[in-house]
Amino acid sequence: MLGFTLAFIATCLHVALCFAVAPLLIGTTNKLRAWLLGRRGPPLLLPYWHLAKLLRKSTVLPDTATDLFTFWPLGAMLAMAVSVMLIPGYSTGLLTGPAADAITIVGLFALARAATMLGGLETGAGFGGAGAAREALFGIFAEGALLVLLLAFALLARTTNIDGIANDFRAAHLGISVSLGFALAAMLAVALTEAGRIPTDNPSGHLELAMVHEAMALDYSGRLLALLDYAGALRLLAWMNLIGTIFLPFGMARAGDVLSWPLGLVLWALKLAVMAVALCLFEVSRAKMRVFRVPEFLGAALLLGMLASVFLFVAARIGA
Amino acid sequence: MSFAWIVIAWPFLAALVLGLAGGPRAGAIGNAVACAVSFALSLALFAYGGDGLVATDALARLFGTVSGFVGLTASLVNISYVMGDAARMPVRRWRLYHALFQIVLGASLLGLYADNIGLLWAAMEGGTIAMTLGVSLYRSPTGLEAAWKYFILGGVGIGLALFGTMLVYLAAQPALGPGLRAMSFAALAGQAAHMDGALLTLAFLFILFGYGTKAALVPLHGWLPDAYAEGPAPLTTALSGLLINVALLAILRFRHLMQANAAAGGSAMHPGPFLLTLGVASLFLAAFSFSRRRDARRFFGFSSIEQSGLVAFAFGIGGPVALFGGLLHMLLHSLLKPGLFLALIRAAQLRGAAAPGFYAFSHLRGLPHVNKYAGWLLALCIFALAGLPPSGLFASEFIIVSQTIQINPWMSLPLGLGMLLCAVAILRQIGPLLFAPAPRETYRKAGWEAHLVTLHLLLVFALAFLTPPALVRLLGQAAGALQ
Amino acid sequence: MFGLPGHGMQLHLDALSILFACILLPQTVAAALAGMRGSIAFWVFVLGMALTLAAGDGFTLIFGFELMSAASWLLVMQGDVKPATFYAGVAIFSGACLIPAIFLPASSLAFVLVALGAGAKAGLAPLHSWLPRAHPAPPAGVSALMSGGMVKIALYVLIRYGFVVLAPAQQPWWGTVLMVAGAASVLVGALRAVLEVDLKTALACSTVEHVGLIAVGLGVALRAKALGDATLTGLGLEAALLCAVAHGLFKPLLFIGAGEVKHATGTLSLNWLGGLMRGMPRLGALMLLGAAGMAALPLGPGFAPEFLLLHAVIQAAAGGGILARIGFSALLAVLGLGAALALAAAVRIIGIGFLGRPRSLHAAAAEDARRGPFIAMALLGALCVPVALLPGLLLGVMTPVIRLLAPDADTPPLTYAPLSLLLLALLAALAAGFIQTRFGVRGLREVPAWHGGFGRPPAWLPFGDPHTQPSGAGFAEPVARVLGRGLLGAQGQDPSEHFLLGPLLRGQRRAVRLAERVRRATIRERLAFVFAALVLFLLALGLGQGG
Amino acid sequence: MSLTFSLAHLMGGIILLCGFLQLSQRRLAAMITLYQSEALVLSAAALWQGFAQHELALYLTGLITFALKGLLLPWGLREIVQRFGMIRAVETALPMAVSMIFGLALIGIAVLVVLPSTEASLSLTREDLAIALSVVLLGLLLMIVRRNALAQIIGFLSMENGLVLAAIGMPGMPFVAEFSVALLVLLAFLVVGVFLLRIREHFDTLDLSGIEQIERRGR
Repeated sequence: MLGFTLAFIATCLHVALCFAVAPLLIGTTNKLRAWLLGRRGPPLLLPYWHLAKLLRKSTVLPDTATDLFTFWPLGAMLAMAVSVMLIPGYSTGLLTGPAADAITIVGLFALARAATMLGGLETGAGFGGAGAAREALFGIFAEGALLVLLLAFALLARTTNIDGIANDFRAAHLGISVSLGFALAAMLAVALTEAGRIPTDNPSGHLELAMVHEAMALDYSGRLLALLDYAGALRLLAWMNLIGTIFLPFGMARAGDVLSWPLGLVLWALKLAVMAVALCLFEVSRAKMRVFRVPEFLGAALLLGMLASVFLFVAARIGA
Repeated sequence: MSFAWIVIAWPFLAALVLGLAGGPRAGAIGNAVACAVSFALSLALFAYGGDGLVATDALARLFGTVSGFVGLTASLVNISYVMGDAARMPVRRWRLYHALFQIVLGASLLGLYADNIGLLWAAMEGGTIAMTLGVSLYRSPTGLEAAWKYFILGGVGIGLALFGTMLVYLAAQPALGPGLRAMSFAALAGQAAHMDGALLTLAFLFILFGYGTKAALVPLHGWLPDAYAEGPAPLTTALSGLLINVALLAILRFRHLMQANAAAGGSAMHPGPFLLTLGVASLFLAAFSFSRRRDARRFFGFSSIEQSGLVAFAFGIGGPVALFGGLLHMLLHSLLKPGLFLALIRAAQLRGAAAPGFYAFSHLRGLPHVNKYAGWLLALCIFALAGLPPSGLFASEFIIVSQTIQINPWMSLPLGLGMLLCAVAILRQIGPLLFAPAPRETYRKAGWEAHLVTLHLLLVFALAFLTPPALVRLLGQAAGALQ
Repeated sequence: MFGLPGHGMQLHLDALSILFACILLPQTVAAALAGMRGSIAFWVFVLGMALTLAAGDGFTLIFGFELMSAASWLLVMQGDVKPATFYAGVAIFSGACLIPAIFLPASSLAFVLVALGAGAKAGLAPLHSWLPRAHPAPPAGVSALMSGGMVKIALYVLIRYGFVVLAPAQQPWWGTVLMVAGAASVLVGALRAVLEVDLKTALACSTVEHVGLIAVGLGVALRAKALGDATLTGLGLEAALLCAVAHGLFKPLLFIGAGEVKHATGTLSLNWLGGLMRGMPRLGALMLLGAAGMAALPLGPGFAPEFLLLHAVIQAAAGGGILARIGFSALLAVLGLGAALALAAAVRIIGIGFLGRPRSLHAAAAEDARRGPFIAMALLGALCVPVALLPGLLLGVMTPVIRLLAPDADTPPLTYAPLSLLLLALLAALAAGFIQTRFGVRGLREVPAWHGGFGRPPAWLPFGDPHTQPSGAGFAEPVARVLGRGLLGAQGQDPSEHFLLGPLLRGQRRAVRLAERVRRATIRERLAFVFAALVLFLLALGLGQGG
Repeated sequence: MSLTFSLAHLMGGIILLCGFLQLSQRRLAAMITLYQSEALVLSAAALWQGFAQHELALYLTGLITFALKGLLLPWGLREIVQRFGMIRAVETALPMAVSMIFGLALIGIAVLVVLPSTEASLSLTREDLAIALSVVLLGLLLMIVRRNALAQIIGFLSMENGLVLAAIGMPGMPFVAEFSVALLVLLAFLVVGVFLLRIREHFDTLDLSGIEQIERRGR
């Protein structure tokens, strides 16, 4: 009973923190990027004000849109929200843990992607359609690569449940193995694509012809745009949680004992910060690539993923 | 003087009368009446039976009845055919035509009932001559050419068959000695073990080529498609299938002699390979000849080649069940094919005239626009020919294929491929026939003849899937005896 | 009594046939409602499928199977004569493969024949090229039943023989064969589903993909069964059967919907549709549900099978040698690509066909689905809901079937809980709603859309210039550019047509020419044939007896 | 008895020789003459067999053969040749030498097939059978290598002679006379057929390769 209560509290804490922190993460990355580019950059809390402003603005409905126009942003946001709830952040053993199957997560990402694409096609505007088409193209390779990656982790942890993987990796101190290196590289590639960051997409770019995610949101305004932006923030957080849980599982708290929570929380914040920094460093050091280079980029990730699982086999054979 | 003689003699008498008197209409009606009588007689034969030269067995009676039935329906449709076509020929030739009709029927009955191989040969010869005259009846250049082909090839076949017959007689000498007994199927079958096997094999070869010509097995088929396409349809298409039956049964019986001799340790070779070769050749040639046919009668001529090839194949596979399948297939096909041709004649009449040259598929496109019943009936007949369920042929083909698998697995490869190609080629014709847009024309009555076709179709279905146990027993015993 | 002369026909029902009968029933009702009630051929078609399921002996099985083929052939021909012949050829081919397989003793040859026969009828690569041609041809109800039902019947035969009848001779590589064929189908089917512009053809291609998924599941199970891996067998079978059930619901739904679109707009080309959600909202909603199933999205009917299938493959990759490892990770990649392609195809159908602006006046003037078809679709949609939300329950119901197919298979509990996901989503929605009501303003103001800077269209284009929004082909263009050229070649032709069908047709043409030469022979030449044959046989005889 | 064999044998040989020589002839007249001599020898053989076996049917056969085939048919054929002015040489499908080599090969095959296959049966008919078979095959060959209808008919006739030769060789075979009559009917039809076709002016030549009407009209 106590265990359940604790788990319940931990879960609520996790959910609350994630939802609260997500815009801050965006703000942080923007700030960091600005600094790295030698500018002052926007205030950290700007995303919150932005969301609040959008909520207060009145929402316009394009005359060529159908009744489902308002549905897509909500769908995208909900899908991302659920996946954020599922992916463990600072602690393992949450109530949502059992449902946090990696494949379910992939499915939820796909759901969010589908909703965004449909939103882009909604008004029948050229840019939205182009963005949706490109998103579809990226998604094809990203999903393939992601599944192959999961195979590597599943083989190591003998489960496909993220929570289980986290537990397993935290317990068994896996050294730096070749396969995990491959897996990490591939994972990062997929994450960058899915989260719509450079080099595949430019979150702060506003050249319509080059946009992917932005293009699909062109016709949205007011609270609907707020939903979309928030979904974007959640997406970034979800990916960071995912990478953190799998590759940096050390120090994660256990829902069972309260004493491990503080450390878990601190470490979680640190991990997020580190990942944000790394992300910004990468982004400022790279240029956005042409749309049709992206499949090659992701194809390479897919092969890396396969190599990872193959190397796992070799490692298991040679007992390394 | 046994009852069988009456059954056989009746059509010839009728031919005499029809040949000497009566105009087209009277002749047609008289012809129908005569056919009805011989159908009744062929049924009665089950009760009485024959002896001596015409000691018939159950199989012969069965197919005799089929011949009677086909003759009857053909003669009924023939009435309207003659009505529509009377002006094309002088009265004399209509008399000849009806006489030929009866002669062909009589010849096929004689060939079926004959227990004597010499008599069988004579029947085949008579049939050949009658058919030749029938094919050339319209005196058109194509008709004469077809008749000429028929005659040359048929004549050669008859000659070879006679040679084979004499060889059989000679082969029987050690067992039966000189005299009539050495020419009686019953006696031969009884003594097959003691016959000169090597000579018997040679004899079978000539028999196969002789009667194989009549059964239109490739490469002996040269006469058939043209002959089918010329001459008055009721005679040269609907009725001519009967002679094919006679030929196939003859081949079956001679095959049995050889088989029995080989089985009893005689020096005869196994008849299988010869039959299988011709059967497969027929299947494939037919399959590839279908696709460019324009004339429906020629098209279905090739399908007859395919079917007799299939039956020969079944006989070649051997074994009681395969023979059962072959016989069943013969039975069903000899009911289905005339029905199809009757439907075809009716369709051609609905589209204008039923004389040769009016049977191009292009004439028949979109037939349901003229008459739904007739159109779908024809389509059903063609469909049934392809051997997909619910067509009756499916049952027999299923048996044949399954037996092939169990007895001679590798032969099932060419068999399956050939049947596949043939079926597809046949099915191809249905689409345009049913669904092609037709020139707007007045809706015309199907006429009572259409019901005859329906009757044929129903019979094919019923005999295949609701087979009366008596028939199963009959065919089973025949197959067992002739295995 | 009816049946093979002297034998009759035996009927026999067991869990497997009952399961497939259950798959068949709703779509039959739906198709009947969708306007096929009056057609005799349709009911013969259904009868054939039922007979195949109820068959207790080989004859009945083939009889029903071929009856089904024949009837569906007639129905296809009513729609379009051209693909009908090709279809008939494939149908008879599968019959010609199955009959021998039935009479052969349990052996690998028999299995190969079954795989060829049933696979050809199910549209399993590389024998699938007929399916995208034949399935769209007939009226919608028949297309629905062909895609949702007939294909399943073929798979039923495959399962029946692969798992039950031929079990004594089973080999691991049987499963591998199925997996390879399945993977190929998934890839080709899904890719073509994205590229095809015709709505029904795209749906048919997606059927090829789903058949591939089922085949992969069956292959995994078959291999595992032969290797004696109980869990994996159970997983694979669960995946395959659940996929069959789900596909049997949402695919007919989509096909009937496509039929209604055709009826309302007169076209099925995505390049001329668009904005249908406005004119036909009820239909659009149901199509959305079906598309969610087709794209295997979570909370949709199609996700649970995909989930199980991926789990099965991952688990299979854990065991076995290096080759198995590489093979299964490649399979996983293919499945991932396939899933994402299916998603793209579904998004394209909904987004291009039902959202956006109408691309033709017909599309603009479309009226909602007629009563019968709508009821049919509603029925199927309603049945989709339990499949989507209670897959665990369904699997529990299926256990007898799995027991029948693999007596020692154990079925692990499903770790995908749609209801809990739904609960979480509801919570999030509530939170969002609360925030919205607390801080936001409500209300929507309709304004002219911003067409990316295009000028206002002329008055005679009430919905704007169709060419300023992406077309069906345009949406698929990036995929075509990246994947299509690679997999389907420059002209986007299906490999099986290019490498399989083409050569066959050429050979047939050559043979026909030869046959014509024979037919054109003069009398003398025909005599020469006879004579040559006679001499040859005589020679054979002489040598046979002399030596 | 041996005299019976040797005589029957001799006649058979002569018939075979005639059949073989027909292959080497280009002119119809010569073929007809050869055929006539063939038929005459055949009738003699039939009569001799009848005498040897005391069979009335064989006598009858011999007489029929003599009257119809020995006299009537040749006359008819010559009539046709006269009427249609076919005195010039007939064109052949194969070179003479080749067709004659074929003929030899056929005789070889006939012997090969018959001699081993009749060990068990009565020695009397052995060679007779071989000869008859070769005559039949030669007749067929003649039908194939000649482009002229009349020549083909002559081939048919000599083939039929071979049949009758075989028939009379059979010990105590019933229906021999009937068979020969039936065959005669066939032949009569053949000749009359040619006559009719010619007279009705349907084909301007009897060269059969010229009458492929069906190719031009519907298939």
